[in-house]
Amino acid sequence: MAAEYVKYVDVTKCDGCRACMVACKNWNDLPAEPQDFLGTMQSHANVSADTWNVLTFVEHENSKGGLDYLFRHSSCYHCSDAACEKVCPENAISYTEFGTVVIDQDTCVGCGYCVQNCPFDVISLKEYKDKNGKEYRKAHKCTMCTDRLEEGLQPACVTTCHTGAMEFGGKDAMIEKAEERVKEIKDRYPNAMVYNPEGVGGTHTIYVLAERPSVYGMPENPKVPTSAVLWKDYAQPIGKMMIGATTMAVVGAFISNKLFNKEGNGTHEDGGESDE
Amino acid sequence: MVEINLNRRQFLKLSGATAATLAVVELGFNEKEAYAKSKELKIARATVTPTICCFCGVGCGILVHTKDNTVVYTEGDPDSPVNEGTLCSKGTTIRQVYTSEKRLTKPLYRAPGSDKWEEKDWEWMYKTIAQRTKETRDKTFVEKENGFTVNKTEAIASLGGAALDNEETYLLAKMMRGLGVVYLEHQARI
Amino acid sequence: MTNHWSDLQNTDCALIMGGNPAENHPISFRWLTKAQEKGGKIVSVDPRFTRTSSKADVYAQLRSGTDIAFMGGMIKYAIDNELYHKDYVVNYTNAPFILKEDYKFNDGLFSGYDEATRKYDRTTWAFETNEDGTPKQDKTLKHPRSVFQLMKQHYNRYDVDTVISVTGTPKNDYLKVCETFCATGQVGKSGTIMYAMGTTQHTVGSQNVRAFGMIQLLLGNIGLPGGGINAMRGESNVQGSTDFALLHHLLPGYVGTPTAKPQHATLADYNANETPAAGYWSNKPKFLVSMLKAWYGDNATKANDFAYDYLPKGNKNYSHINLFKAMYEGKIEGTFLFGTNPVVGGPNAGKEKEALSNLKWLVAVDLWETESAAFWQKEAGGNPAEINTEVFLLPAASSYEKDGSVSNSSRWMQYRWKAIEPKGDSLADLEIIHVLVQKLKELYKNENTAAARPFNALSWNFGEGHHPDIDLVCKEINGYDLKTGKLLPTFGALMDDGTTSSGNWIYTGFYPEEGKNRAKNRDNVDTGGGNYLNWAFAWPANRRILYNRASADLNGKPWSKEKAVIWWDAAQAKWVGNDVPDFVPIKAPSDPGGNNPFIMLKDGVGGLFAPLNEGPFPEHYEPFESPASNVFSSQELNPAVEIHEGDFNLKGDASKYPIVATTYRVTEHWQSGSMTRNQEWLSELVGHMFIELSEELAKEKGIKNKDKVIVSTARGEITAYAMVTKRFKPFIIKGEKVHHIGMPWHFGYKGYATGDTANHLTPHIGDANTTIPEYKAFLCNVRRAD
Amino acid sequence: MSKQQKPELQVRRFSKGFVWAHAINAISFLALYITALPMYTEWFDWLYVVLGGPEMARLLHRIFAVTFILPTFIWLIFDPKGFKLWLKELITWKKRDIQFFAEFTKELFGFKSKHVKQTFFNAGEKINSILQILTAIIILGSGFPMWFPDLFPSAVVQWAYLFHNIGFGLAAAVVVGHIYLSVIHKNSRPGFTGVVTGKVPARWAKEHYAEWYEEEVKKGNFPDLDDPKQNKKKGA
Repeated sequence: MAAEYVKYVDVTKCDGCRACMVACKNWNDLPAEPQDFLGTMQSHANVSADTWNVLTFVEHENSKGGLDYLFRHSSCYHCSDAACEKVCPENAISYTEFGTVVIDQDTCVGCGYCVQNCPFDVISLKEYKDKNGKEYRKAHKCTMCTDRLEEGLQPACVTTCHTGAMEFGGKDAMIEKAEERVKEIKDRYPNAMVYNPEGVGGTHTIYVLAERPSVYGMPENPKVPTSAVLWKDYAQPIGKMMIGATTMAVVGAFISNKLFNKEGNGTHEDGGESDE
Repeated sequence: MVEINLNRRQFLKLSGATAATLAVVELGFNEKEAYAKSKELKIARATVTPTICCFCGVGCGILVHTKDNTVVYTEGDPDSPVNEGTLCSKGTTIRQVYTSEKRLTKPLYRAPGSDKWEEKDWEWMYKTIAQRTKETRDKTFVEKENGFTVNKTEAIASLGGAALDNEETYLLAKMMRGLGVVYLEHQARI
Repeated sequence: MTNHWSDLQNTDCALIMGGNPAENHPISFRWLTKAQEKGGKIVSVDPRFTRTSSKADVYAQLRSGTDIAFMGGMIKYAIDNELYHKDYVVNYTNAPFILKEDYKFNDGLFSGYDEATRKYDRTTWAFETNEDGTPKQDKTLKHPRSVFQLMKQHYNRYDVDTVISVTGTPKNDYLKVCETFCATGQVGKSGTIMYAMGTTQHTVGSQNVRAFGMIQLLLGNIGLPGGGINAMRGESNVQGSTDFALLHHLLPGYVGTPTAKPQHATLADYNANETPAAGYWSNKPKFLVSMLKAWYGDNATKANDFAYDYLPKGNKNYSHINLFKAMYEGKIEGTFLFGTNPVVGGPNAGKEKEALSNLKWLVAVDLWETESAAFWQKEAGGNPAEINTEVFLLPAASSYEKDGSVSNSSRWMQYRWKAIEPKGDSLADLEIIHVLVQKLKELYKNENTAAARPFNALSWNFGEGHHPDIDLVCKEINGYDLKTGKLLPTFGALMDDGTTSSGNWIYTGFYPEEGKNRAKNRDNVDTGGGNYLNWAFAWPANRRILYNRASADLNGKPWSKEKAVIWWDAAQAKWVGNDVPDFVPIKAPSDPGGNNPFIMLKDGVGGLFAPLNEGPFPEHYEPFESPASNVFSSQELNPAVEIHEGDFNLKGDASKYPIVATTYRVTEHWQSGSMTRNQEWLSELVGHMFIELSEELAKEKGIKNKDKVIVSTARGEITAYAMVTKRFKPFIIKGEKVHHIGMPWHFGYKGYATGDTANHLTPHIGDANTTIPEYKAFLCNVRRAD
Repeated sequence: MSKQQKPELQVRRFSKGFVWAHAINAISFLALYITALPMYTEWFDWLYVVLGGPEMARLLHRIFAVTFILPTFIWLIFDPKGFKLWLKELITWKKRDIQFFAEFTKELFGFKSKHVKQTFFNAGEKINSILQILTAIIILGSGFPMWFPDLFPSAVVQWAYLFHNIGFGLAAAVVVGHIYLSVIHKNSRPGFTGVVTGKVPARWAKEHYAEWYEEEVKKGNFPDLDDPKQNKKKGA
């Protein structure tokens, strides 16, 4: 079992150059998705089926009265307890040996359950038309370049990141590095913190943030939706079992009817012929 | 229906269902293997050539991966001490300098007053440009002015190019000075 | 750059002013981040809070065009608080030199100014000299007419309150910047200045850079690792194209172009008038003659002054703005555009586009159909039927579709290998130029007219066919010993008697022997101090940190071991260390001139006092279009600037155009945008032309974020989106609120991401020395577009 | 081993409106069940192919989701009286209804059980209706946000998945019983023909729905089986 890897993102070292956005498109041959003007330097409001990572720009007046221009490499968090993996009806989403969460494009039927249940809203559907014009959909998100990992390479975005804002390494080493880094920057960024939310069992993309997650538009304490847990861990199994049970009951009734009902020959006191 | 073949899977195959059926049937049940098989590593079997970025003055090293006569990937050159394998957004996109459909691939000529380009071959272009240059130069060449030997023409200007290689800038300066051009400028000025 | 990119990791403080490296030279932040990790500070001084400012430890805003006020105040701060590196200043600069009596400065003007010609007569700025011609010196720096005292007196007028009333910088921010950067004056510390067009694109651009030079000399930062003055140049080979002199006033290797004036009548006149008595420039004749041998080969003989007469000579200013003025007035018939797009990148671009329609023919060589090549189309606003210019648009190969070398901003000449055949029918510029010359040679072959002779004499032997042999070009640049035919190992071997050739003397030595093109070196083992001497080749002579002699004291011992580069090894009797000495290797500190680190200059010391066209000391003057009158003197505009009248350069008045405007770049686009706006992955990152304005200005004008707005100046109007931001704040200039906006200048009507061209707004006026246009500070007005 | 069939006397149990409503309801439910099955369990993924791909399955599911809503209105419009009766009976619960269950379970497994007097809808049917209404509301209520996720906050959509699942689980379970009783279980099989043709054997009706049958006899709609001379008259 290969060691679990984590993408460490220290947003305080990021200078917003967006090489990560382009390296991702270059490696994965993703088409461009021109957007309307969003009023800031940010190009896309959120990741999408063709744009697997987006650099977000936030102008934030910090507690010391100064201005911070916060950048964040936002993409899939590759949760340890991934809601998308849990809700996928086709089991198309799976954990790889590296700890990354990938979607098998052949199995995915484009139902969108994952899209609705991802606590970070980082998985999206893409429309396609096959050769005879029939439309179909597939779910897409950052794959953490699992194909590169399998060849011993790092993800394309981490490889191209020049300030060292991003690193790819063993899970524990990266978590420790993050905690270390937060101590270093505590005086400049009093609210600095490590973002590795437990609500999703910890993630394989961990952040060193300069401010509270909400400042970056990130959920404060994301978790696998309770509804998804109830649905997939309880309702679904119980539902199947119940259908099984009633079927058994019905079959049981049929058999027992056959066995016990032979001599009783119907219950009509008035001897009416019971219909066959 | 003589005999219901309860093995659903068999049933589908025998009934000659559409090819898509077979796809379902043949589906590899091991997702990971299905995932990897669908994508041979892009840069496998590619030729790698080091170059220097064409954009700003930092001079980052870039590796160009080429395969089947196109550029499949470009990334930072890990050997270069300038950027140690990392790049910015422009350097990372340098692949599209080749793959972009907007690239000019044919010499184009616009006749006076015309509102469109016409394709011309290189030989015609070279010949015509040389003629125009000679014509203008001969007409406006000044050998002496106020008693000084000047050997210049002020009717031809040459602008550019800060993105040309050193060898190209050397030949361009030599050519233009050789022609007596004094209006010799480029982006370093602006 | 005096230093280089990876050397930035050695700095204790980087003053980033007039530049935005995080966006326009992003990889510099790989090294600045490493410097920060080692405790280094980053100071960002910019009208706007940029991505660089976001990473900086200290940020201060300043109004565009007030850099000299800002730096003048810092010079005063360094002197008053005695933060300058005393020994360095006394021994390695001309601080102790003594000015003659008649040097004066009064109300913004130095002595010797002629209002009519707007030029200075520099004779009154001369030093007092001893009998042997060497300048008199007062090492105690007390003499009232010593450079030090005159400088102190000059900048005494730049007290903090006066400065911030001009720059609009909040006082505590200003003091924080001065305190943080001047701390690098201590021995053992080094500070670097990183600047770009924000410093140079002003009517006082050259003096802006001079101010950086002065502060760095005062703080003893020149020649140290993590020190120096580092101009971040914008294009992959603008350093090379400048070295190879695609500029009207230079020949390759920064040898001044001979002009049609008496002092340049003959080669002897030129050498006599242009060769300084001392300093390495005293070898200029060797450089010029060797170049003439490279250009004219055997046709350059001692008898014909090595074909000196064939060099074109003029007596006008042929720079970009004047070139387009001549074109605008129909004096130019034909123009070549090699990978350049003035209709977007040039100042007052609307006028420049009009000028193009006066041409008889235009040759454009580019990878894309640029706005300049297609200036005649309807989209460009013209009527094709009325434009009679013949246009030849030649498809060029991209950077990795050909071999060749480029010199980056830190003078590293790095080789590029061809990765793939040129796309379609495109060709490398090398080949296009080569074949054009071949065709012209054919046309002139049998002629012997005045026009034909100089061109026929030009030697052009880079192989017969269409494809020139680039190796021959490289060798011609490096130069040969013509007696033996062998390549020259160093420019030290150049001669002025025609026995050596060199296309560009500063590169001589990059190809010392057959098969050893050092631009191709790829040994990336650090040879010490992060200088990587075996990676590529850095002109001159592979020196990575210029003036590195100044990193050692009078005895040749480094001022501090942390900031050592080279030192005198008495045993070996030569300079040793982590870099090729920027000094005569065997000249001991005790030898005469052994303590003169600035080997190019006559006196061998740094110029605190250094005459330029508008004076020996940088003095604040307001930009061409300024919102406020000059506080420091009654001189409003730089007195030595050439002003163009008429509709070629209309001037806006503060009453009609009250808002200060500047232009800049973004990471995702490059220069005129034709390279990046024709790529989809970059066009989607920044897809729209926008202006950035403060929340206060937006409120006053009723503009909401993302509204379409119209920006107008005396020269034109453009439409753009409004990006209302906290990163621009209004300035308080002399007690008055002045608004400031900024915009990227990449956009044009071609490519995937299109938008209006910001340079329709910028003025046709340039710096007094280089005529670089004043893009960075002009006046405009803004209104909602609906 | 049916005895020699005598033309059994039929009486009309269900109105045309109800028959149509029930038919559409059954077909829609079945179609919804089939088109959702592959999503419910991978074991049925092969159904995707039969249905013409996941998109076609989804499209069909949505079409039948709409037809699934119609039965209530069809019944209401074409047989308002029956509809009103149904609602009334659903809320009338007497002791005998509880007794019914005791007897019903015994009868279901073939043990001796005796009839409990029941109105038009016996307690089992009433429970079945209530459950079907409940599960329909849950399924439709959660199905709508699932179909148009953009119109709802994500939390609503997320919980909708759960309820859709629960609703479906319950409905499916109930339907299994319902189909068994109507198609397979011996004694209740006439109910099936009744729901299809609207008519049931008078005798069977009298036995199973004594109170309803007597009412109809009082109204003169049904023949009084106890009166020998009348057993030939055909039910209205």
